[in-house]
Amino acid sequence: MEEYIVEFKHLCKEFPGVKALDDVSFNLKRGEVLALLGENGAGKSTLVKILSGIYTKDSGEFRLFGQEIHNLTPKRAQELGIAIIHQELNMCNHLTVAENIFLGREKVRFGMLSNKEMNAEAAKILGKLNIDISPETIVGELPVSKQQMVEIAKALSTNAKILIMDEPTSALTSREIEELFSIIKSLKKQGYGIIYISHRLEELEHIADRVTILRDGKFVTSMNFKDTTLQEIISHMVGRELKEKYPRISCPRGKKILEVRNLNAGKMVRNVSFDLYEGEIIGFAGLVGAGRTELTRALFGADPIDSGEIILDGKKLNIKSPIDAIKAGIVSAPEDRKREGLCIKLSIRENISLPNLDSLCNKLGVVNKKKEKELTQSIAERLRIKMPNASVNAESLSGGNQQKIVVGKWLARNSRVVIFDEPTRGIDVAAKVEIYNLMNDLKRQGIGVMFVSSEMPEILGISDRILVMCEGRITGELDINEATQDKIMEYATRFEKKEINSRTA
Amino acid sequence: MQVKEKTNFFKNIIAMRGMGQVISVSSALVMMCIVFSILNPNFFSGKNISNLLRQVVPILIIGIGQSYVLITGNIDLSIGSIVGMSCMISATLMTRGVNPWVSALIAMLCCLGMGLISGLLVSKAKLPPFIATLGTMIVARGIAQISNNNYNTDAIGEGARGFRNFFYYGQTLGLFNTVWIGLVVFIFFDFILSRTRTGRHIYAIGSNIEASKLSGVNVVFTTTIVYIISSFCAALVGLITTATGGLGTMDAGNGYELNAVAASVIGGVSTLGGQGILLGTVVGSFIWGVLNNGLQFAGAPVAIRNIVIGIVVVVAVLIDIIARTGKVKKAKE
Amino acid sequence: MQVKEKTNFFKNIIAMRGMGQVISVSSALVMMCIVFSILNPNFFSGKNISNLLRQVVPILIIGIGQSYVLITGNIDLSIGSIVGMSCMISATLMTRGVNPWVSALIAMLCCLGMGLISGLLVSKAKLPPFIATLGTMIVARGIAQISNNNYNTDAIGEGARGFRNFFYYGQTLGLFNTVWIGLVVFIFFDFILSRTRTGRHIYAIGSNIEASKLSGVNVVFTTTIVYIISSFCAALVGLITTATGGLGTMDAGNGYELNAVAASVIGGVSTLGGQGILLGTVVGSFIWGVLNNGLQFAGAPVAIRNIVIGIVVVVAVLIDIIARTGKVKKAKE
Amino acid sequence: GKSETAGTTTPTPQTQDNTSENETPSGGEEKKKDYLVYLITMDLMDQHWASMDQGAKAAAQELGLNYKWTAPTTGKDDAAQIECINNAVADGADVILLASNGPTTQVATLEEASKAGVKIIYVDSPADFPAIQTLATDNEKAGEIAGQEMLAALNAKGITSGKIGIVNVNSATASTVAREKGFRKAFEGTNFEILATQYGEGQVDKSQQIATNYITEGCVGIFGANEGSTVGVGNAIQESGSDIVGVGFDKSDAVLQLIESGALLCTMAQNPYDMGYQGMKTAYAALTGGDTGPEYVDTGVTVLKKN
Ligand SMILES: Nc1ncnc2c1ncn2[C@@H]1O[C@H](COP(=O)(O)OP(=O)(O)OP(=O)(O)O)[C@@H](O)[C@H]1O
Ligand SMILES: Nc1ncnc2c1ncn2[C@@H]1O[C@H](COP(=O)(O)OP(=O)(O)OP(=O)(O)O)[C@@H](O)[C@H]1O
Ligand SMILES: [Mg+2]
Ligand SMILES: [Mg+2]
Repeated sequence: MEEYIVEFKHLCKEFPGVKALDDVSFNLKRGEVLALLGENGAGKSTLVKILSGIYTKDSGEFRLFGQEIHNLTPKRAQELGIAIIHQELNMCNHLTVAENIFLGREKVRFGMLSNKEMNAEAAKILGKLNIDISPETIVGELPVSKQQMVEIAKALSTNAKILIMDEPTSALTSREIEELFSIIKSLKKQGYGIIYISHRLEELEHIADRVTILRDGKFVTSMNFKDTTLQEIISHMVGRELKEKYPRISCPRGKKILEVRNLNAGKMVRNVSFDLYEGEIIGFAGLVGAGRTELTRALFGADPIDSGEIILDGKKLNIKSPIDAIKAGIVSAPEDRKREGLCIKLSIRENISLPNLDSLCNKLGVVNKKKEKELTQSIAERLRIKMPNASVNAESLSGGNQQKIVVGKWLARNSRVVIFDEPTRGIDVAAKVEIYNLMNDLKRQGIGVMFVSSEMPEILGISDRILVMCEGRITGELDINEATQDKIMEYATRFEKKEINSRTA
Repeated sequence: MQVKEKTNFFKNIIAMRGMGQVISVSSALVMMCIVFSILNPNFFSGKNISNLLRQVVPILIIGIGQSYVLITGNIDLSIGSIVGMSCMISATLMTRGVNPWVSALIAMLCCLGMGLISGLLVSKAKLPPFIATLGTMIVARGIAQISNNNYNTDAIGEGARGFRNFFYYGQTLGLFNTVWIGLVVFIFFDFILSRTRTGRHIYAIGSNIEASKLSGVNVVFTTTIVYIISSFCAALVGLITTATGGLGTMDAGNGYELNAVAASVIGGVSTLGGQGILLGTVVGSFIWGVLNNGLQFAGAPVAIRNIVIGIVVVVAVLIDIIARTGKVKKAKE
Repeated sequence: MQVKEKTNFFKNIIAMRGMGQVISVSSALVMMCIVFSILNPNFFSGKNISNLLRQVVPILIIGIGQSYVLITGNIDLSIGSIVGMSCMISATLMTRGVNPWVSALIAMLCCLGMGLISGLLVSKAKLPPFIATLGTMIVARGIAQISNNNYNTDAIGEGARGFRNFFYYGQTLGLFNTVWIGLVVFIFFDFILSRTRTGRHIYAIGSNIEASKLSGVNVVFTTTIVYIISSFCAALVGLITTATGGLGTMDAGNGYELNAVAASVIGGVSTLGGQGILLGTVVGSFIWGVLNNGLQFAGAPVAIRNIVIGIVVVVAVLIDIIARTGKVKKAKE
Repeated sequence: GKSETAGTTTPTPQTQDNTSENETPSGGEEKKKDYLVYLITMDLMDQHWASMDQGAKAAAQELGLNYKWTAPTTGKDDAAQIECINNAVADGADVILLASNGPTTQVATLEEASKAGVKIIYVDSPADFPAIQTLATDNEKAGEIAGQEMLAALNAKGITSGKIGIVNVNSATASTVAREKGFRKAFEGTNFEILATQYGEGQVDKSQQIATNYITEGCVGIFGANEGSTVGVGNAIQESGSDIVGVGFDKSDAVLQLIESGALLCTMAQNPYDMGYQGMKTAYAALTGGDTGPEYVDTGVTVLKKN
């Protein structure tokens, strides 16, 4: 028998109305990377939350390093050597990077916090991970991707023996992902056991030793990665064959919908010009902090525009707020669902109907509940949102299903341009395909689609044209036929020369 | 079939969001009523019930205003002072011979103006609501004071008899007019909050202001409206106060802002925004009203009265929490 | 080199977290002082300054307590009543012949007990802080009332002279003892908040309670401690009140809870938690204290005084927001 | 002299048995109808009201009447006091002893009560509605007396001009506003400058701060309009060690000590205990058809000075 450091037997966990885990048995060896896979809501996060003491199991057995464990708390789990990087960011936004990293185990000398020491150590940890952030930066001021890296740094700094990563790469770009993989490889060599959860199946070949697959809270199979194929994994996950991972359709290019001329907005959108035609999806590629999100925010009226023109269907727009943009027909699904996308305390129905109330209300502003129910129902079906019913809080859905709501709420409108900012972040393969199909649908209807993504394969797989951004400028345009990952990377790293910077300074 | 539909109807009501707390707090209310009527049977006399209803209405109305503000995730500390302002302005005008109804209208408009200022300070100038409304609270009290040159007004007199009957002393269909006013205010604002677009926007802002903005909600407008509504409710209570006392007093409404928060929160409105229903606020204001009325009837020694009130307020909300924790435990088994 | 280090030192202070608001609000304070001393030169007399300092201390101390609570994202409404409780219990015991210091100690312990209850209600029973402390607020006021059987106490008399000198009348090194007490309280609690683990955890809880829990922060313990600290501060002010008046009054501290919030929020402590420094609270309490003192010296008509206070409070915070918006604009260019 | 005055003013309650009026059935055995008398005061906090309650309670026990004391729990509040009256009527009160918040506020409510057959007696502050009897202090007159006392003391010291400060409760309390009015009247035609009134909400520490500021401004005399204000004024004068003339209202142990020590010149002592006691006797007379006496009883003020 092999030596397991984590052993689960017949684990069950139920939430009101949902059996999140149903008789799951699973284990982890020293020095291996176990990929835990499954569709949205399969129970992956629930499983690792039990392992890290956040949830308590309803029944079943659970051993760590051969020892039976009862009454695990987060603190106890940490002491036992378990570190977890959560799917949802869990940072104290008002504290600095170093303060977050050492939260709960601050270094103290004579009863006083030794900030210098902690800052130095944090800098060391960040340095090891090649993360270019000052330990004294306030976390709330960092972009999501940087926050994610801090979270990783925090987990690694606990000297854990078991490391759990719940979709660590969903907010990262290629370069950072590579850094992360080399770290994972070295940790593996040092004998760490790593549980790795991700919906980006392409990543697995770089790191995974074994895969364990869950479906609807049940254990499906566990196998060595070498002995299987992606195709097989996917069919185990979704329980059926998935035809195509990137279903591309071709439409004739129609007339020009959107024309952006010399747009400037803040520091991160500089002189941006591009056109968007009927029947196409434009992909926006770039490294993190390239300014893609800022561009979408400026177009959507969420950030003020300094200069430049936005012309929709030949008419010059004056967009001052999202309300103007939505009225004109430009809508946007933002990247950070918790912060910008969802009202988590409201029901799924209320979230979906929020931007559509104008069409759901009569002249007096009274909501037509019947219409609202129908709308929610049709969108939930179209996106296959997995939910007990539409009246539950958006909070109780799994991450992927939450993302579907963020996208889904815009589908009922006759918009001209739909902006998707990282729409597939944290979504399982099958759901991704649904989102791609959705974009294709829009494309077919003659609606312009802007698709911001940091995942090269999907950008290459779905877009008709790719614009690459770097430091707020568009540094290159690639037709899909000529685009490759290398070419994108080349444009994405066209930083302005240093002497220009020093001259302007 | 008929029966089944009925059960479904009740099930639906129970399943309504926010109803859980309303039900458990209502049970606390019922318990209180039982205890009080054992202590003094007069408590359940028709006369007292009718009295009690009338006494609860002012708290209920300001509670509704405060609930609106709380649901957007803000707070309105100026409520009490606006009551005073409405009371003083209307009474001053009446004693100077202005028609009572015109006086009431002018007072109302001034108060809505204060609400507008609070709203803009919070939504436009982005002041923390605590500071913005602390400011308008102090200013509104100041306005109440200068209205009649730092004196309470004289009696508003015979000319205002119709006004006083309408707002306090008169009865319609066996109930005091005040009670009808409370009922209309509740039904109207409950409808707005639960059935209309503005209501949805109010919940959305309280739940996630950023997401609401990005969904096309006009946050500045909605937030301002909410403060105006809260001022409207306070001004209405101010008019009731004028009618009740028959004169303007400068310290009318003093401290009501906290009573309003209490009524709201006891009934399940969260001070963090996004949660709660007005029915809860109604139950919350009854808890408050019954406590004050009941303790007098019970002849409780004055000295321990406050202690009892404090404990009951806490216990009423605790019952809900225990009920819910119990539910979670049951679900686990 | 020397010069450069100095500049760096100042730069560091300015760059300190939360310092921005402290600086802009301080400038509002300076402006106020200038206006007041133009209106009445007596305002800047040595005698008044020394007086003013002593008058600010109680607000400063309760402000510090409230700031602790606000930084964890909660609120303490019971502060004012705890002041009353501390005042009444200590004075009652003294008039019954108990040694003044022992009386003070007993009063302090009772108040810490109330703080413990508030803390547990919030952290353990998970009551909304508004309700939990509204409950303890009312109960504590009730306790103040029954302490001496619903009477204010008699004078605490000659035996308590040392006690009164220590807390109010005495001077040390040319400053009133009260001022020294305030200084010690500020230094001590500022140290705790900015330099110790508990302080760090207080900020973390206010910033993200879930993340704090997951990082192994003992949320129940820390939250409870914070309420106990706030009660400690209130109890201390209660003792100062006893020493000041020389008797126990049942309504001592009435309304102080909002003053404490005002002092905190003016100085940059967020009611949403996670933000603020105690130096800000100090400046905030000076704004409050100087306003009240200065307006009396300016001989401002009572009627418009409240309007002035309200506007100044709002403007003081507006200055900060404008300063920051200006900064943002500059950064963009 | 001190102990004598203090004895009458701060009634020492016999704590064993007077707390429960449930024991009154023993009085009911005398085959009297079970009468219920309510005392409704402005608030619960002031010692003044507590003394009144003591007086009323003592008389009720002597006479075998059922008796309840109530007032707004939250502080002085007109609407809340009206509720108290309505509740008392609903509870079946036969007589209400009322310390009315204002002269006109309660009139309409009292009309209703009176229609329901409830008899009204005013204690401390009357309303503009006919009642069986009013037992009160003439506040304006008392305030004028206070002013005259201060003026005399200043003149005796040879001071004929200077600033004078007033510490009042707030501008909405009719009784203390009347006292202030009377006080100002006494200074009409003199060379003294009376500064803008300051309000200390009747709280000792606030009032004391205000008085301290007055002293810094160079006042020669300070007037406190109620007990809390007076203690604050006395403490501030005592601390300053100067010979500023302090005059106040109400008597309590603390006020008397300040007079003893010379910090205060004098205080205008009211008689709340008598108001309660005599008011209850009148109530009994009205219920049993006895003689209710004159319509207005000035319970008067006594000027208490250091002997
Ligand atoms: N706190 C909770 N309350 C109620 N239901 C929950 C809760 N947490 C999870 N669930 C439910 O449990 C199921 C499993 O959720 P879980 O988060 O483990 O999925 P997942 O596999 O991590 O999905 P994803 O890939 O989308 O993150 C889902 O149906 C979800 O709705
Ligand atoms: N150097 C930096 N330091 C701090 N914050 C930065 C920096 N560069 C960018 N940001 C912030 O990062 C956030 C995300 O970056 P941005 O949206 O510009 O990049 P993006 O191309 O959309 O990247 P992503 O892949 O994360 O969506 C923005 O809020 C931006 O203000
Ligand atoms: Mg998950
Ligand atoms: Mg982005």
